[in-house]
Amino acid sequence: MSRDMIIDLHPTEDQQMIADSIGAMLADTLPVSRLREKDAWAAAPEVAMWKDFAELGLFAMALPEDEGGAGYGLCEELVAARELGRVLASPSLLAQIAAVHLASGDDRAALVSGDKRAAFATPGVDGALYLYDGVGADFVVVLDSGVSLHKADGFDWSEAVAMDETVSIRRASPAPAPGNRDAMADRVSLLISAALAGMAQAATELAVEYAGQREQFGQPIGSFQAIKHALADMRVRADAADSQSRVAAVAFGLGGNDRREVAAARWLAGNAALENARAGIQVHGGMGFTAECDAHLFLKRAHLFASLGSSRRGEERRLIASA
Amino acid sequence: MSRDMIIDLHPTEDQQMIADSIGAMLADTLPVSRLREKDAWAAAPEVAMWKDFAELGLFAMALPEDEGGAGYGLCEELVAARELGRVLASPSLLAQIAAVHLASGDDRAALVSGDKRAAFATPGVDGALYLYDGVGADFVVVLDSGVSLHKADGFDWSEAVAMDETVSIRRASPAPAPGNRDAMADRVSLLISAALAGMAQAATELAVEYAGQREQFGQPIGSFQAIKHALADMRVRADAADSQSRVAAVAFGLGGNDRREVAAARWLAGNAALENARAGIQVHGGMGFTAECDAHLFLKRAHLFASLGSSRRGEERRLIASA
Amino acid sequence: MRLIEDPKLDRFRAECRDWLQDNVPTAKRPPDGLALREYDLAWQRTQYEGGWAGVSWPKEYGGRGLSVLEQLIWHEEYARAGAPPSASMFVALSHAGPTLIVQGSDEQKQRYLPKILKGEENWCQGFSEPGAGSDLASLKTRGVVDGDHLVVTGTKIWTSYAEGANRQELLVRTDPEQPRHRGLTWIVCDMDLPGIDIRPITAMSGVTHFAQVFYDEVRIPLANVVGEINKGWAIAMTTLGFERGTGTIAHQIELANGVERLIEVAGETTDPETGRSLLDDDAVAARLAGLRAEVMALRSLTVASVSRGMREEVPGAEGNIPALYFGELTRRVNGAALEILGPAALARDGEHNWPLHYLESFKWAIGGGTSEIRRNVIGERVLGLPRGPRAI
Amino acid sequence: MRLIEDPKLDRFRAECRDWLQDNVPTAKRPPDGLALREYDLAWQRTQYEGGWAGVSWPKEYGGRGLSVLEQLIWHEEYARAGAPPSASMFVALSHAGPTLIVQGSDEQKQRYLPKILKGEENWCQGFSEPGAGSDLASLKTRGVVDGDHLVVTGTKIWTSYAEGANRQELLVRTDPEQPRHRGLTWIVCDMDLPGIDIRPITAMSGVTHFAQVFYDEVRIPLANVVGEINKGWAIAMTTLGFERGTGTIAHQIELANGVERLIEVAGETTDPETGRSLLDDDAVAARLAGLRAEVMALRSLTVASVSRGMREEVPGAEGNIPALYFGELTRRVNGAALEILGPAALARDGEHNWPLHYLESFKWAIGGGTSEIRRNVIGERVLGLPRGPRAI
Repeated sequence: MSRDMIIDLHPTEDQQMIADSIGAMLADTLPVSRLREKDAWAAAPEVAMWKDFAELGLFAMALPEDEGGAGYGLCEELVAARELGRVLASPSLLAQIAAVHLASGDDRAALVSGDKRAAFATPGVDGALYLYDGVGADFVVVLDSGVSLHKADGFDWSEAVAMDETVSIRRASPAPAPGNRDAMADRVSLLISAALAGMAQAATELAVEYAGQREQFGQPIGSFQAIKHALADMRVRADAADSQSRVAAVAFGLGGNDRREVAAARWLAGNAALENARAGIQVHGGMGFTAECDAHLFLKRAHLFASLGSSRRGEERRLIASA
Repeated sequence: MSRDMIIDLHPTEDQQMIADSIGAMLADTLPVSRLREKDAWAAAPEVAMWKDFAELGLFAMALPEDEGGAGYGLCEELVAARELGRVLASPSLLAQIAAVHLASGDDRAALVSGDKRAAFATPGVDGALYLYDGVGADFVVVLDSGVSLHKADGFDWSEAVAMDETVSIRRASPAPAPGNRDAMADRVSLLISAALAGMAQAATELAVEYAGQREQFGQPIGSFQAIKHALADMRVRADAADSQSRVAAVAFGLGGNDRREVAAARWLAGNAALENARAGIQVHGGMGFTAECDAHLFLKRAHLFASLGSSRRGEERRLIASA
Repeated sequence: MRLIEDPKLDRFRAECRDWLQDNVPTAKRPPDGLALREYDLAWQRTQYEGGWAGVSWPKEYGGRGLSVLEQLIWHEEYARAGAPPSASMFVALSHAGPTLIVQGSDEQKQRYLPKILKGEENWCQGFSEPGAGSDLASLKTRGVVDGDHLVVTGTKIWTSYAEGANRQELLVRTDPEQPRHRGLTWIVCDMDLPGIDIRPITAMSGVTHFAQVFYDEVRIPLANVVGEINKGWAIAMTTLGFERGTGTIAHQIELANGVERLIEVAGETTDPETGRSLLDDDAVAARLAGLRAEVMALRSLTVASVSRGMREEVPGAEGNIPALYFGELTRRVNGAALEILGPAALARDGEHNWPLHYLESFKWAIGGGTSEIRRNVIGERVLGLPRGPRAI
Repeated sequence: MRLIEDPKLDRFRAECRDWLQDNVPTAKRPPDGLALREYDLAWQRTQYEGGWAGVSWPKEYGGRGLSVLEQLIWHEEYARAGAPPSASMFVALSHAGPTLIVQGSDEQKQRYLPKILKGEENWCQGFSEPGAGSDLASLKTRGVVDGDHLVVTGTKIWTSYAEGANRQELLVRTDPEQPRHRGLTWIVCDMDLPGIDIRPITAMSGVTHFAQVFYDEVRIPLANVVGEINKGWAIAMTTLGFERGTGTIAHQIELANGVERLIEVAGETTDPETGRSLLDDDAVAARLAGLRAEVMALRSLTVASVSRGMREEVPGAEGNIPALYFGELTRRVNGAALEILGPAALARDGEHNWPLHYLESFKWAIGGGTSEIRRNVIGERVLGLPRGPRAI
């Protein structure tokens, strides 16, 4: 960020409205606890709600008004992405937002309206392409060093089993040749960073709530420094990730070293989501280790999002590469 | 370590005797608090005591009896090195032990008797050779990727100022070409590891003592989990470093992957000495930040020892290199 | 410190190795349930018949009466041979059994110990409660003396392999008037008694080894009390220190093998971003180097623990040091695998099933004493720091 | 979140930059002592005369009456211009001054504030005591009312730049009957009063900016009491929250510059072990990349703090978040320099004097609230967790 830039991180009125409306819809329809139900993926509520999200304008926030969008920018998309991250919404909702930018003409219109669906896929070190929540999707947004849009039926998918069993995964070989790192790849990376920051926040809140209620040795465990300090560190990590992703979003496209801003945001957000998920499980003690508690859902989902077209090492390389 | 090896880490009778006699001598003559006196280096008690150390047999423990030694091995040297580390004794005492192994004939005899003195030197990234406590020394034990013995007057030394102002430093350019990593280099590295492990232990004990006495909020600060857990982690790091250096010493020279054992010992010991020194300062709070408390002496000395012919990265390379 | 050079030990090791090579079961181990229990018991019987059950247990109860060194050698060779984890036999072999050896009456030892070694009975634990995880002193499950029985009502949680277990080491409150750790009793509960109900708990890994156990006026003979009534805390504390590291040595070796496998895989795998092997990335190599050093440290801490064990009758609180180290390290090793190998390692049907190892690894920093409790114990009982203002 | 595009702010920044470019002192700053004080006061006078003192202070006391944004811009340009650290003026400008603005009487404000901005007086702090470092509520230095004076006896420690300071913000116990944080009084002490004795303390870096101050029946007029007698705790707590991050922004930028310098040096330096540059080692590069990301996060946390500051009158406990982050990060950055650069960086006469930066960096996790206290405050006042059983 150029030091000449003055940024207000407080949400604008529009941003607050977006956060409130999406947040309210998600709290009603996609509480994190839904993921303990172990429904088959086909019943995942996000798919059934695709049209609702479209009507809310989620997929076209940053399109100009004459294309049916709201004329907002990346900052507003980021607000939505954080809310989606907080409830561990399907990664394909973010894929849809990305796909709208990558598509054009009729495809774009069908994505905006929710008539067609997109999902993320990312290559593994085994050379295969891994697709998340892509059953029935029309488009695949492939995240590697770059980002590119593909027809879903151009691959020969086979089923796989995910660590996060609340997400469906499929694989196809070989993965397409990696693309170049361009501004769109940075943009999508920032959306994922915001979702990861939202997970880090929500994991903190979950653990804080538990620590304030659960008693051991005659006191709430949150009164013990070992727990209190772990929670304080969780909050600090979540705040760092969130602030940096917001600063990077404002700086995005304004020139300067913003590629590093994006890399820092992703590095911090991946770290915060993973570390906070781990710490959250530990704060929950025995409960945290069970499938009956939400804590592990954050862990599994954080690993998935953190690995989407990126790795800690990849961001480190970008952070050191000359601007 | 081959899994076929059964090791008893408990000190043998001889080892206990060595620890007791050197420990008693050091406690009397070289308490850590001496380093707060800010005497000029020329008055450093180690130099005045060189003959006493020689008489105690410190420099020749591992020489055969017909060469005036005690016929012990690396394990016994290690016991002594740990005690020297605990009181932050001059690195040149370990240099002298190393020099005895590297020298022969009259030189060796003069080193054993304490008539001649050795000191460590190690190259910096600036290409210079850094000499520690080498004023008046006859030999220089150069630690780089290997270890080699040089006459001290073969270099053109100039004075420098050390972070650890209780140690004198000098520099000379250029440093000799680095040697090969051989068994002797591993042996010296283990002595330094043991000294670092001793520092990590003594720093823990200093902090534990303070935390048991110092009161805040009406209780000894050691009763607060934030402090208690920091101290527990210090103990664990010190134990890990100490156990590993002892296992590596027993395994030394018996074949197998012992180069990795040595590298692990050094990596763990450097880490333990540095982290424990930092944590020790934090436990001491405001006092820890002052020159009036011993805590910072451990920090400065740990940095010095950790950088002697080694770096964290160097040990990591050795840990991964094929055996 | 010294190398123990003893031809007897070398011979013992060779014997272990030979026997294990010939006898380790080749049939695939069932993942859970009663089939798993049967498998574990059968393998225990095989070991007993081969003369390898209870290497360091007294001879009179079917053990071999050897030292902690032979025990260590056995564990090492056991892990090297890829023998099945003790799993559903773990509490019997490494917890309840050792406790009975030290604290049980002669009659109790005769009654229980041989059946453990012979693979006739397995045990589970009943210590933690929903309201008392780390805080054992606040247990609420009640035991009321009624004639020559103790009538137990309440619930226990985190009981591993409860389903099909024969016996349980159970800690109940027999005197509610006495504060906290007083008034507890340690008793052997037969798991087929009327009034016991077992509800499995699914772990985040999907494995269902845990259960919550409910007791509705379960009548346990008073003869099953170990030690005295209301003096159960001391018995439980004996057990708590028993881990010298040898009990988990198989897990430690598994962890070390995991690091080696990860280094191997990283060396064989091409990083699509750089076109080089993952291990050619110095940062990945450095991370793996550090983990390798820490795994070596873990083993050395265990060697130190065994060295103490050769001299002490009753293990001290130092046993928490390798336990804490292991609990934290195993999670980091398995987490590193997922982070380094990325999306391909997040699939559960991959060659190594890293997710299962990773998710299960969290339990070592939680179960049997959280890392926080272990740090408390190290601070207070090893370093001698004052207790906090909590009312223990 | 948005970019604030305001030509007024751009003009303000340009003005700052131009003025600083012409006026930042070029003479070398004395390391300590009275010469340092004179230097700092002279530079403050220059700022005042240029119209740059107290950018966000009220106009009636000589400030410019601008917002926190102009304040931030000023700090940024100040740091960019390499202007001297506020050092001996820090307490006056960032602590005592802001406290008086909120809590002082009109007369007190008139008496003290203009002299600060004009560079006529500098202040020191008198809060901590040898027996009460983190635990301010247990202060023992006594203040006894005698006529219209408070007679102070006792001692304060960790007072920075005490030597030559004109005034001190002093917290003393005026009612020993009341428990802990009650019965404390916040008073302005003139440092030239009889009975004051100053003993310098040498920090581990060798720097002697700290002192212990002894008070032997020092008579301070009651008119110097800020707020009411026995109500000093609330005044001190106001001050504690003042740090919005902008006070330390110069240090933050210095830290960011340190990381950049370290990356640069690592790129230019050959690793004798590999023959490549230090930065060609991916592990070194990764470590520096992480530090660069964290320095960026620190700045973003401060931006967030300033954004809150644009809306809140009284700063909340969130200010502890960037403060904690900075305290931990600065130590790691400077420690990384020593570890990466090795023996050459352990000499104090090298080009960058890394040891001085490193040793001084420890104070940020200790002074003005240790990291432990900051985590307590974040836990309790930001997250709303219950207090521990300590008797605060």
